[in-house]
Amino acid sequence: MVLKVTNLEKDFGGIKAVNNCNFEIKENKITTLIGPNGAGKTTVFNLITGLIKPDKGHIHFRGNHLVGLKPYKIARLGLTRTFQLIRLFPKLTAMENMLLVRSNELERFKDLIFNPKKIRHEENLNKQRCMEFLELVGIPEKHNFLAENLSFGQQKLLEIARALATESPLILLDEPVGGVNPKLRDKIRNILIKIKEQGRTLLIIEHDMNFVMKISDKVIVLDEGTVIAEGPPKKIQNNKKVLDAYLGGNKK
Amino acid sequence: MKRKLNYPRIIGTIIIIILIISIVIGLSFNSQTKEEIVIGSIQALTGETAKHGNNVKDGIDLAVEEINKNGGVNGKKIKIIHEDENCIPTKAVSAAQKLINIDKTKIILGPTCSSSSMAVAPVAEQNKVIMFTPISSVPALRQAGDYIFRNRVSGEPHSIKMANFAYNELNARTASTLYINLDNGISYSEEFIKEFEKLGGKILNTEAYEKGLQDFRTQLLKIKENNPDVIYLAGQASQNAIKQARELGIKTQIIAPTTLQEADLFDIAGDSANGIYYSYESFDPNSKEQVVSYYQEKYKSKYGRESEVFAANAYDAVMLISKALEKCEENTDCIKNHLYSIKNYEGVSGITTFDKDGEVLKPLIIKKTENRKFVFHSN
Amino acid sequence: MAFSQLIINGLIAGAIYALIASSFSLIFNIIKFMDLSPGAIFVTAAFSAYAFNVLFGLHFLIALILAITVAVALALLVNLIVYQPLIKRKSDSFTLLLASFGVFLIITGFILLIFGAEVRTFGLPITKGYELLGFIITKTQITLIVTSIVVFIGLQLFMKKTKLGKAMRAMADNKQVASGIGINVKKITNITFIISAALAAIAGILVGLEQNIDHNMGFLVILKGLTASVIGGIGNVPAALIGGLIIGLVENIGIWYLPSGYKDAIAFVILIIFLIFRPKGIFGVKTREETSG
Amino acid sequence: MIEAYFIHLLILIGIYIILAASLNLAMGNTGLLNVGHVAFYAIGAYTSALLALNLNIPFWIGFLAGGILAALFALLIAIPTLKLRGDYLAIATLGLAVVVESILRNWTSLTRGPLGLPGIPKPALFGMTFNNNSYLILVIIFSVITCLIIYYITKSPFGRVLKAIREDELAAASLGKNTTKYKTQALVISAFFAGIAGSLYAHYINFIDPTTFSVLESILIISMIIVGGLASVKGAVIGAVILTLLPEPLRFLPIPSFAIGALRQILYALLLVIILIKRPQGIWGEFTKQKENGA
Repeated sequence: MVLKVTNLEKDFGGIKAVNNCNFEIKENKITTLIGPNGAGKTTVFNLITGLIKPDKGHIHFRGNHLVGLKPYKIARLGLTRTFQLIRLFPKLTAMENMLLVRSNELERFKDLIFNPKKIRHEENLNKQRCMEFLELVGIPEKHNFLAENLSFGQQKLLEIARALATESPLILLDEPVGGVNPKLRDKIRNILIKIKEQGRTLLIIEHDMNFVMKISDKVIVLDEGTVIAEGPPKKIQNNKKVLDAYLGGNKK
Repeated sequence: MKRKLNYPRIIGTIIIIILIISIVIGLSFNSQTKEEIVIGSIQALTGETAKHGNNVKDGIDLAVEEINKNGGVNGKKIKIIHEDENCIPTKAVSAAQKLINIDKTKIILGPTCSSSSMAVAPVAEQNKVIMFTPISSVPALRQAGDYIFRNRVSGEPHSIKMANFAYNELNARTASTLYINLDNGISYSEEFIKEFEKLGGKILNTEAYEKGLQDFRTQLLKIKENNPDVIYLAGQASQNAIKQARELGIKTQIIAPTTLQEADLFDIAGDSANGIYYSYESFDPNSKEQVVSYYQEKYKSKYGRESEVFAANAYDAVMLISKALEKCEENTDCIKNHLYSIKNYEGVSGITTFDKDGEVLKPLIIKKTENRKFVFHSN
Repeated sequence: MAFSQLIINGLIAGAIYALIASSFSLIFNIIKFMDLSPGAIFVTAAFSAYAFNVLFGLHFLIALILAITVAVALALLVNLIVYQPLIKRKSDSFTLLLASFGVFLIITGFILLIFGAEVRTFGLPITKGYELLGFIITKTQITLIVTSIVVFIGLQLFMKKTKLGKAMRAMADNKQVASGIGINVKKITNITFIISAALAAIAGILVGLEQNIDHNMGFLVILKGLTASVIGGIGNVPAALIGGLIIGLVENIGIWYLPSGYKDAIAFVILIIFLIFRPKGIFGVKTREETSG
Repeated sequence: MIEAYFIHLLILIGIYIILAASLNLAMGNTGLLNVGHVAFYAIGAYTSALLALNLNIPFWIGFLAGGILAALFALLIAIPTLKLRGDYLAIATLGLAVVVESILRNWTSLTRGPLGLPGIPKPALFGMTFNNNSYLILVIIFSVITCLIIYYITKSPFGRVLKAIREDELAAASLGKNTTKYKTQALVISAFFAGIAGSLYAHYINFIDPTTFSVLESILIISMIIVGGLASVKGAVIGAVILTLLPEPLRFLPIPSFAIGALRQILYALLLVIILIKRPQGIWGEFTKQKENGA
């Protein structure tokens, strides 16, 4: 078990965005979080990554309590996320965008003075490692391009490559194929599966149903902030409660 | 990846080349033709002290025009080059370096602002160039070097004369000072306090005002609270203080050093500026002496307004230097010694004598403002 | 007796800062950048009023109107040539701040070129101020304070009641939404510049009457105006006027105790304290809540 | 000897290069809109001058003390001001520059206020005092070292984080960067070099007073990196050269003397506005890389 969320709750001015939400993520598996718009999916991501604090509930990640930790402390524990709206650094090159997630210890100012050789050496190692990830996502030739000069698709791939570059075991992907053409969607799916095979655990928010069904080992359905169903994709597909949630059936 | 011809970088380099070429062209144009004596002048032509800088420039131009009209010095015309320093020492030093090294001038008139004079003095001294300022009053200039002269009486004698006048003539026993927060204001105020307390008087408060300030009300209020017998108002741009004092109903007798007499005093302060006693170098714009009235006419015809003391000082400075040039051509050591030897020169700005530090000793008189006129009062 | 005079001194200085602050925050409200050019408009208006009245000998009221038109025309010109191209290119507000400083230097440079460095004055007769309830205040000083109060009330009513005022506030809140519901953004921006320039011009002329005019006085005045609008509440134009009065008072009371050399420093220390602890200012309310209320 | 005039200009350019390059580290690289850079310049100058005049500490220790004190002042003001953003940081630092200048002007017991500090000794080494030519060499060494260090910093991982903070501080924070610490370090390093420039200026002109360190000086340095190009050391150097040389040719043109001052101010401001409108990334701006890389 990598991540365990127990009776999580978050109230935004009277509206319960997340209400008594419980789920677990298995090691080395792809789990997707689905649900109609406003079901609280991104809020759950924000709660896990510490951007916002929950009113109630606990989040355990490999034995650590995440609630109350600052975002950059959670990131250092090995949990990284991508953003719905791509948060790359526009005027930095693709390589620089990736190196930024890796070189935390190299970036101290005192290292610059006391051990410049160590920095140059580790920088090269980082660069090689990042090239591998760029090759994995298929855009190695763009490493020197400014992020803002990449196409939308290439930026999506770079965002994934950057998440990989953190070497963190658990990656949270917020709509990795949102607004992407079908050819690229399949390409991203293969990449994500390859990443899982390399030992990573993925938690994905996505709307595209056939993408979800093809890629997920387990699907969790969220509606009005609570988990209404979870299990393998086939079981979820014809679960009555899930259809009601999506089709807006009889609201209690 | 081949670097494309980068259009903006070319503009950058072109701008730099243009700048350098224009400086070099400037140099060539500037070469000194044999029959001319070049004199440099560094004045504050912009910024808050621009008014005084331009006054000095007018005095210099008037004198140079006159000398050139009757044949220049030993047949050589004087060419004056004005540079602006805007009261910023770095600019003054750049101007001095240009005047000394490019225009090859041996004499620099100015600078106007004391901070600039302090910065230029070492440069002039090092290059054995005469620096003659008709206006900077910073006391430290006295020890700035052998080639450094000034024909403006520094703060000390003015304040001593006014302190005595206040204590003995006006029987004032308590006083307050309101001075401009610049070197001249500070030295006027300190010297006045030293002398007044030596005579047995008591100083109630000392208030400073910043250069360029227009609102003196709160400082005046502090002084009004203490109700001194006399207020010593020291520093240029003080007309508004007098106006606001009268507006605040302050009837205390105001006394001042030479900075009071500015052409626009009555335009700004109107009748409220009447009845003020102040010390002045013996330059009396409407004195009957031939040399002064002749100068005043020429000044008025050329500039349409009465000359002030700094313009008169500048005029004298040029005249003194032209006499020295007549004797020594451009040998600055000879000019230096000549200037030191000047005794009782009948200058427009008063009878001038130089002491061993290049400071000027001029007799001071007490004047009074009466129905919008600057009137002689006593010696 | 001294204390009431101190308050009046503060109000007189505060009235000047208040007028300039209102001119400053009007522009900030619409185009969200700190525009230093009202300082130059302030000086231009004072000098043109001086030129029309004293040099050309026109009646003071005509000179006043002509000076305001000159100031407004200059402000519109600046908006057209300098600010609109920058806004079109979506340059950040700091670039606009720097451009407005460049404009300030150019305008004051030209004034120096035309009028020279002499200090000018309208030459009004100097009379002892009226003596009432323990303090002394002159006619022009009264007009100054009254004008700033009138402008304060006027702006309050204008922004709340008139159609134009509401449109301005809508634009201040969210330009896209405003243009969405049919507000002609270009027209409103120009009108804002006109009102802002007029206010700066009035401030300049009144100061010209009260003290005297020189080409240097604009820079410190606009910095104080900026401080006032931050303290009052940058999103809220009438509040800027109150900010101005506060600075005037605190400065004058401050130098009663501290050496008067620290006058400007006092205003900027207040600015820094507000920026750190209460950037919204005293009355500043997030413009979103204000309009959606 | 004409070259003395050029040497003087080159020395000024050298000092302004250090100021522009150091400001570029904070403003161009990290996006800190610091309009109070002149305050660090002033502290460096006054520290070095006062140490030399009162305790006759030689320049070689004075300039370091100047840099360190300026850096400490930067650390002091960083904590409260660095949480401000954009324009608010700009006017807060502008306010700071005014406050520092008025302290210099009014704390007469320490700084002699407007009387300034005359007679600051020129640096000396083994009996040889640095004068014009030799001073130029000293300034060149200092400015080259400063540019190399700042270039090295901007190219290092540390510099990369600064650029990330400039681009999107929130995103940088979510990647685990303690942005306040990095911004403070950027400001402190930038202040250190500005302090050294102040000391170099004081020991060259041998006289300093509050008027030299007015807010307008800050705006001049900012214009240098805007004209030269934000976020590039080469840009800062070009900007410094152009804006220092710009007013010089005016001296040689036959303009009526009363107009010289006004024209100089108009010309300099006009160039700034034109560059802002026509070429926001400045003549040597780093953003030009964008065109090279974009296929």
